[in-house]
Amino acid sequence: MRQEPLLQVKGLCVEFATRKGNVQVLNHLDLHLDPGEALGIVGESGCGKSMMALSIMRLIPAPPGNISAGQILLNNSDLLQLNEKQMQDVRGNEISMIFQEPMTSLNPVFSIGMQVSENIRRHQSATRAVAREKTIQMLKAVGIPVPELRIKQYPHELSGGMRQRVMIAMALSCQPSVLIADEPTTALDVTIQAQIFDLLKQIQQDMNTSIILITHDMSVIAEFADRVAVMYAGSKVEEGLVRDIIDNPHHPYTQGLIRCVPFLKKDPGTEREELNEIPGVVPDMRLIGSECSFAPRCRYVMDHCHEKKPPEVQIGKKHHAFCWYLEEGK
Amino acid sequence: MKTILPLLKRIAYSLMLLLAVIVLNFVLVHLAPGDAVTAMVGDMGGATPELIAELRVEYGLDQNLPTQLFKYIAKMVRGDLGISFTHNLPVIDLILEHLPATILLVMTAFFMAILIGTVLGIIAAQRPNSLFNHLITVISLSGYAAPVFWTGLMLLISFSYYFPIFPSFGMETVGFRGTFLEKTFDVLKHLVLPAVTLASIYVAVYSRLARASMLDVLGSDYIRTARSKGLSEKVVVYKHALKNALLPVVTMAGLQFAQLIAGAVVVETVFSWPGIGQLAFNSILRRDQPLLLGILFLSTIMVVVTNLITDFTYRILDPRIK
Amino acid sequence: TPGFAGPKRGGDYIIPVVQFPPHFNAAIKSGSELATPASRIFVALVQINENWEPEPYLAKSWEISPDGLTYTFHLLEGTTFHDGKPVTSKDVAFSLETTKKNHPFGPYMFGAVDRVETPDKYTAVIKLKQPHPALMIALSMPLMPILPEHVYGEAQGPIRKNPANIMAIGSGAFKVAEYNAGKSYILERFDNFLRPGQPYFDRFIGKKIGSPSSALIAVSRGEIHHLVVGDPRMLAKLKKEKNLFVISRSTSGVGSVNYIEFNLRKEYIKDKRVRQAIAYALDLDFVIQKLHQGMTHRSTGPIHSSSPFYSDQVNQYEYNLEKANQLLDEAGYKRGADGMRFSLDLTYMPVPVIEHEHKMIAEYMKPQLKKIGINIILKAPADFMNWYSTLAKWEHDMSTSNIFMWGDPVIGVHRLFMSTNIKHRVWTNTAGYANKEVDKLLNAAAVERDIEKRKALYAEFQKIIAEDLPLYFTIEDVFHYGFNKELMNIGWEIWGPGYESMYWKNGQAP
Amino acid sequence: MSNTTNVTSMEVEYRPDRPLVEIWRMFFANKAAVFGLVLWTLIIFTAFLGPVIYSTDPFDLVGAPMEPPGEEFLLGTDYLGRDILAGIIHGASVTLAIGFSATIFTVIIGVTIGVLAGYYGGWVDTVLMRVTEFFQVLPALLFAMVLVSLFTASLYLIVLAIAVVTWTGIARLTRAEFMKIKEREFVLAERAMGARNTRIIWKVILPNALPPLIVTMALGVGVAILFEAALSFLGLGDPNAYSWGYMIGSSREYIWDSWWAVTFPGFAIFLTVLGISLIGDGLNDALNPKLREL
Amino acid sequence: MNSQPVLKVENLRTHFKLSKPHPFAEAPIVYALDGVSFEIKRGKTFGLVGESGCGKSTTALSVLRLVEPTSGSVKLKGTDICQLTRKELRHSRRFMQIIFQDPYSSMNPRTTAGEIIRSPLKILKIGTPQEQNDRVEELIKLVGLRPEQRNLYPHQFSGGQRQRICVARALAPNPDFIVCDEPVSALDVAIQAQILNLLMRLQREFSLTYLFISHDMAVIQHVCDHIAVMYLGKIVEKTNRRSLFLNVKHPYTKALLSAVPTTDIKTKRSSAPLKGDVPSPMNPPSGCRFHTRCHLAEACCFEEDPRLREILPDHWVACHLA
Ligand SMILES: Nc1ncnc2c1ncn2[C@@H]1O[C@H](COP(=O)(O)OP(=O)(O)OP(=O)(O)O)[C@@H](O)[C@H]1O
Ligand SMILES: Nc1ncnc2c1ncn2[C@@H]1O[C@H](COP(=O)(O)OP(=O)(O)OP(=O)(O)O)[C@@H](O)[C@H]1O
Ligand SMILES: [Mg+2]
Ligand SMILES: [Mg+2]
Repeated sequence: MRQEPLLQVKGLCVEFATRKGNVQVLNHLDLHLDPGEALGIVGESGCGKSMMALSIMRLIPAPPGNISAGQILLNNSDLLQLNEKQMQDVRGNEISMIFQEPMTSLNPVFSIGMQVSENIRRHQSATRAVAREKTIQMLKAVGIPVPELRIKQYPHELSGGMRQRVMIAMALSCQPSVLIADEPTTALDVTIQAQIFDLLKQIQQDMNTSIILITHDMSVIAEFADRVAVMYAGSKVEEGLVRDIIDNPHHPYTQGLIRCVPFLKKDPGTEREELNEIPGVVPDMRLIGSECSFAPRCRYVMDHCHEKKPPEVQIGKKHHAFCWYLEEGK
Repeated sequence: MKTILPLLKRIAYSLMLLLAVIVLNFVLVHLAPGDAVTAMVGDMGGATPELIAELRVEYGLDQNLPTQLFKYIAKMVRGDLGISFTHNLPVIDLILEHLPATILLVMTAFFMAILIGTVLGIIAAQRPNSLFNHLITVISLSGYAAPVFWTGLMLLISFSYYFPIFPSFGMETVGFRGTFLEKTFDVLKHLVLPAVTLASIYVAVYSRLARASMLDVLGSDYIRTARSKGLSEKVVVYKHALKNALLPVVTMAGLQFAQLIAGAVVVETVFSWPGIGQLAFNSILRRDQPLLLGILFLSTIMVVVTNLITDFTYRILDPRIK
Repeated sequence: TPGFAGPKRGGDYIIPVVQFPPHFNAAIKSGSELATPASRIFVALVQINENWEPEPYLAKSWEISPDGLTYTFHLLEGTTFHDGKPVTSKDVAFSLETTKKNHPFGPYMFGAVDRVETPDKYTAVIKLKQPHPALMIALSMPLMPILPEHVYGEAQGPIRKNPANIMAIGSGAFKVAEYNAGKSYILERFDNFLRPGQPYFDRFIGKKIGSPSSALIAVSRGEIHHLVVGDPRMLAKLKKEKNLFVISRSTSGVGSVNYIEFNLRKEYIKDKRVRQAIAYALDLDFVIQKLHQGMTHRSTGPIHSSSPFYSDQVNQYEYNLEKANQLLDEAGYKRGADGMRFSLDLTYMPVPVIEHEHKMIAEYMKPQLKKIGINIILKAPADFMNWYSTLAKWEHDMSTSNIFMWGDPVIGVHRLFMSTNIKHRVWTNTAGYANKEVDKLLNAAAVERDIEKRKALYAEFQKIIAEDLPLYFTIEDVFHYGFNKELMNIGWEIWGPGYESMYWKNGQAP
Repeated sequence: MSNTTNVTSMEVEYRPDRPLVEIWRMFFANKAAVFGLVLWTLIIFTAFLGPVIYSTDPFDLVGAPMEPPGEEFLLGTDYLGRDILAGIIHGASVTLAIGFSATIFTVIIGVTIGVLAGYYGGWVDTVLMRVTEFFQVLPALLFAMVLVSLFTASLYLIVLAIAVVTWTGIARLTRAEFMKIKEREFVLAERAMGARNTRIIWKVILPNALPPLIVTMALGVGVAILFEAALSFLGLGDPNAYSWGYMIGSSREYIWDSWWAVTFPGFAIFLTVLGISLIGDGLNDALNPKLREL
Repeated sequence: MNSQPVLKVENLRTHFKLSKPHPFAEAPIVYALDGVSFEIKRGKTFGLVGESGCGKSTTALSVLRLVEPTSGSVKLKGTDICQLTRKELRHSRRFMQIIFQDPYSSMNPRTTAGEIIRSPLKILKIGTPQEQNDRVEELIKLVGLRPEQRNLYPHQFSGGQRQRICVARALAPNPDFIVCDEPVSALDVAIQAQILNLLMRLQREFSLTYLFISHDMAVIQHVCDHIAVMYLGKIVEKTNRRSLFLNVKHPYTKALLSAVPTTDIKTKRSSAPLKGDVPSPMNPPSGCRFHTRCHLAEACCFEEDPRLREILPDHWVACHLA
């Protein structure tokens, strides 16, 4: 019954060369994405979420960045083996990406129509007129009113929400099988955020696109994703179905992450309470070796947490975590 | 209406600026010791007091300064810039006659500098820490660091004297008879050394600027977006990045143009290029007030007009400005 | 000049123009930049040969009355202006009147002229109020061009505004074809020139050149056909050029002499001993031999050495630092702790083309006078006006300057020394020199017709000046003409080469 | 690019950052900039110690005119017989003095105007920017020539003329920096703490605006030197000041006979300006926090 | 309990005049803050929540007179801030402080943490240098940093640590009242909890009064005693925490609440509650400003601006239909 995953990331390592030494920003990362699925990735800022996304696109700035090991299999063919020309055919066509900052992600000096249709013309060798038709159609699909007029406008004439819609239209214009959304709504208001997620959901259904959603907001994940992977300092610490993770987090970090978020309550009561906190800060990636990177902040820390990489612990059918404490407690 | 009004505002403002420039120059030139008639008669090898008095009246120099200024502006509004003392010709004719040569020189140098500078800058930006980048830095800075007349003299000695490839002076071979094509070629041959000399100063400016702004643009989010669309590196750099990176270059170019005209004075002197620069230099040396004022006025106009053009170009390049 | 097979017609002749002439009307403006083209466009009554003798030009012959007050000129018949109208004695009279009125030297040249009579079309009679030995020189080109009255007359409006100043109409060997202000002018051969056969060139072209160095390259490449270097430094270069031959002459007619002017009103300088000390401290031999590489001449006084009135029987101030120091000590100016006695300003005439005669000498004086304890502060006049106004206001301590004799001392020299001519104008007696004896000598020389007596008067005058030293005369310049080798038959007048008789060996420019 | 504010730092690292050391390290890594620095060390050494070691007065006529470079005169003599080497050595201090004093003037005018316009904004800005634009449309060299030629050239006048025509760049830059930094929240924070305008201008904003200003000032020295040279070349220099520009200007007509008299001072100017430009360039990169992160 | 409010804001308006597009145009006005009133009692936290651009920061700055309010009054412990002279204002600054959203850009990058914390003491001339020094040490410990960290520069800290420094700085002069303008929205969730806890702890310890601004309903709900919801420069609903979430009245507040994603899978939203974007404050809609996005809007909403009415005890709403 189990399908072949659409996209598989195996043992991905990404390094950055800096003047202060090499930084391993991704450390043997494994992920997979099934067709039609929405995979959520959460983690604190700087844990390597964007790097993971950019590695899939092979857009890591090189130098200083460098994918040092691993495989990225799209329909079982390794993207890392493609040459640049072949990779260009994949980008924007089979895998698309939308970025965090709608304000700066569109080129300010070209009309949005041009920027959307450029993608179509690049990958579908469409004529100008056909591409224009398709562009209008796409903009309509993402809920931009009167797209015939809008295509002549420039990014600065649109609001943030509109721009993000344009980005989505652009990303989806070639019906990609995978859409990576890297914090698509962090810069937007909640009401706009809600609109964007509605749009993404609807599109996912209509086009059967698989989505990787990157965010640092647990509640967004809870609402949107089917499955979630929690990342910490370049590694995956826990992975499972959304409900499993939220209702039953196992890894100490996941637990902390979920507890420290103030969730909106129906009745807040009159007294205010303290939030749970995870003490300390995210470690400097340069200093991470083979130990558990969460060890310095972990309340269940044990001696060998500082020595060896934590093992994978299977918790449920699709739920596993990497932790010595869990391993011991089994 | 919306687009015309700001333009009108700019033009009205430019006119005021021009007026201010005229007044300043006029006052300055007239406050300096000595007056034009003494220069004129000195040039004649001396003259009788009667002749001097007569000339004073003739050129209106016997009136007080405000009256002279007022009359000058009144005449100027009618397009009359007065009569050159030394050439005895209407200033406007003199200027118009020398203008094409300067425009040819300055424009050639201007576009040469922008083109070479931008290309060098872009190449350097794509390999920010390479040896090549350092090489470009040093080469372009060399052009900037060498005094322009020195560059000119060195080129002159090298390519006109020891290896006589290019003519040494002037804009054309006088009395040269030939087809239009041959004449054009003749002018081009004369143009090479002065234009290269003048351009050499500004290549550095543009290449540094283009490099910096290209580096900036290449690191921006929308370039990553363009790449994520699967566009080839060529399209990314020369379509998406270039247009943005050009904005500061255009601004700078507009600002630099004023200096380019002035820089032409030196180059024109070295190469005997028959342009405004030489005319200006001579008018300074011989205190030809009407001519000097006319030239200052003209170069201000040119600067103001280039600023307007820059503005306009900017509007074309950058849709954010409306 | 070599060459047997008679003159060939054809070809262009291109000269370099350093200062571009604003027009060609020599009757209302002096200056060498104008003299060359104007002498091609206009003729004069006479020409002065190299021996200072008048020769026929428009006038085929003349008589002078014994009292020296009446000059009768007989004109060549059938001469026409460029527009085809005949040249008549009316035009001669008109030209003299115009020149007298408008030329900067008008009063000196023709102040003595009472009237011009025109008994017939081809006879012009000049009546003088008093004897005027310099008249013949004043009647030559470029001092008095023969202008057509129908073009330049009152009827055509004020002469200074006459468009024909530029598109000039004369009766000279060439007529104006093109005038591109500040750039070039082209003169074309006038086929009806009064000397049959002449001129030989098709065109005579003047081309503006900014700097002497570019001119040098241009002449070596044949882009221009001769080069006059005032600057002896360039001579060696000029001589090296294979396609040139060099003729060095002082233009005796112009008679340019250089001097250092002392402002006699100023402290220190009003002391004759200081002036003499300065003269002794300057090694003019060094200047001439080393700085000017022997290409200028020593000047000993206001009258140019080529003039018949020149005398070298004067104190010549041989280089002698000891004597200079001694004079200063005598004058009571002791050296201070830094070895300096006092400071003086020195300005110089800002003339780019002959910098070596002014700027260079000023620069030379600075270290040289340091040796006798005078600190020189150079005041570089940025433009001519600055220099002019400094001198005209008598604000200078010292300045370099030069003056043209213009053929006769009466025209060019007297103005510097007459106590009646102390004016706020340059090239008057700005030094403030007043010496009754000198006044008397000069007044007598102006009207003396006996050449020997006149010589004696001027000899005495030169001696006094060298002793008093209101101006210290330093050098005379020599001009070096580099001509293209293929040029034939170069004629000379006191004003410079005569281009009318020149021609190309092969009938065209190489 | 990832948000730089989020770059993590480890708690164990307590080494206080020494910005100057960091800048120096960046600067030193830039070979071209180091070359510029070496050049300038030499030039400054020449300017200060040169006249002591080689005391020949550059005005003195010490040899035959136009002696080519050789044993007696290392760099030859000029048309008067003045020692070119002495000129280069003594000219260094004059040239540098002109460069620096003009720059100081420029900075005083430019920074004052830029600060006032950028900080106070509103009508102050409008008025000052109009004035700036006014000076900007004047063709600099031409206007400097006019200024110098109208009144007799002296060092002061030349320095002043250079300042008058070059201050606009600094003013605009200062203004832009001030406007940019003024909007940063730490300035608002200072105001919230009750800081006076003077403190905010001089102690808060200016230090943050310094890096680009320093670079521009460095380049300004080069610009001033080039300006003086150009004026001298056109015969508008001060003949009592033996600057390199004066050397070229006075010898340029003799270039065909004594190339050395023009070439060496020209080369000295070239090296000086190149040196300071390279230094400025290096500083620009070293002071740029974006590049320092790498 | 002291019933005297620490801060009382009445009918505060702040309008920004933009520059004229051309001389004959009227200067466009941004109605950033258009008649806002509220009061905060000692030791309480007053929350302001709303979408971007609704005027939250403008309120914060106007209350501290860091921008000049157009009209209205701000009484801090009884004295009207808006009436003070500059000198008096400077003096009263020690009683009110502010913490900004972006901790990095709110610190002068050229000064060390110690200097930054000390600067208000220095500016306000509080204590001797030795006392200041001790105070800095104390504050550093108070906000959970280590004493040796005082010599580090801002860029050497993590985001959370930077915000701690800002908190310490705000506390330095012992203020009664602190404005927190989105103090946690630039921080990670894990760090956000740390800072919120710190702020609450300090409030208890020193009985501080907060004006707490955020766009995050959950955060607001968590830390505030009283909450006002702003829309386009106006308060649309204002009440205590419990009442707001239990008896939400204004359609905008309702929409805002339902837009917030929750982890509660059963109450998953069906679709986005609001269509369209926030209108521009340059020409706010007539009548009720929310009517353009309100699905309940009736005729009167288009014409009449609803006043803030007390519908329930201590529950104020500006809506015709509530
Ligand atoms: N050019 C670079 N040089 C060195 N390190 C880098 C570079 N770019 C990113 N990094 C490091 O890589 C790590 C991962 O960065 P990434 O952008 O993937 O984080 P993120 O999880 O997306 O964070 P955020 O939520 O802030 O977007 C960070 O620690 C960052 O410091
Ligand atoms: N100095 C100013 N000049 C002109 N308009 C301004 C100025 N400051 C703010 N505004 C405008 O006033 C309105 C309210 O701005 P404000 O910063 O108060 O919003 P905010 O609620 O804090 O938004 P955010 O959540 O984005 O911080 C906005 O439309 C803004 O553009
Ligand atoms: Mg990211
Ligand atoms: Mg805000």
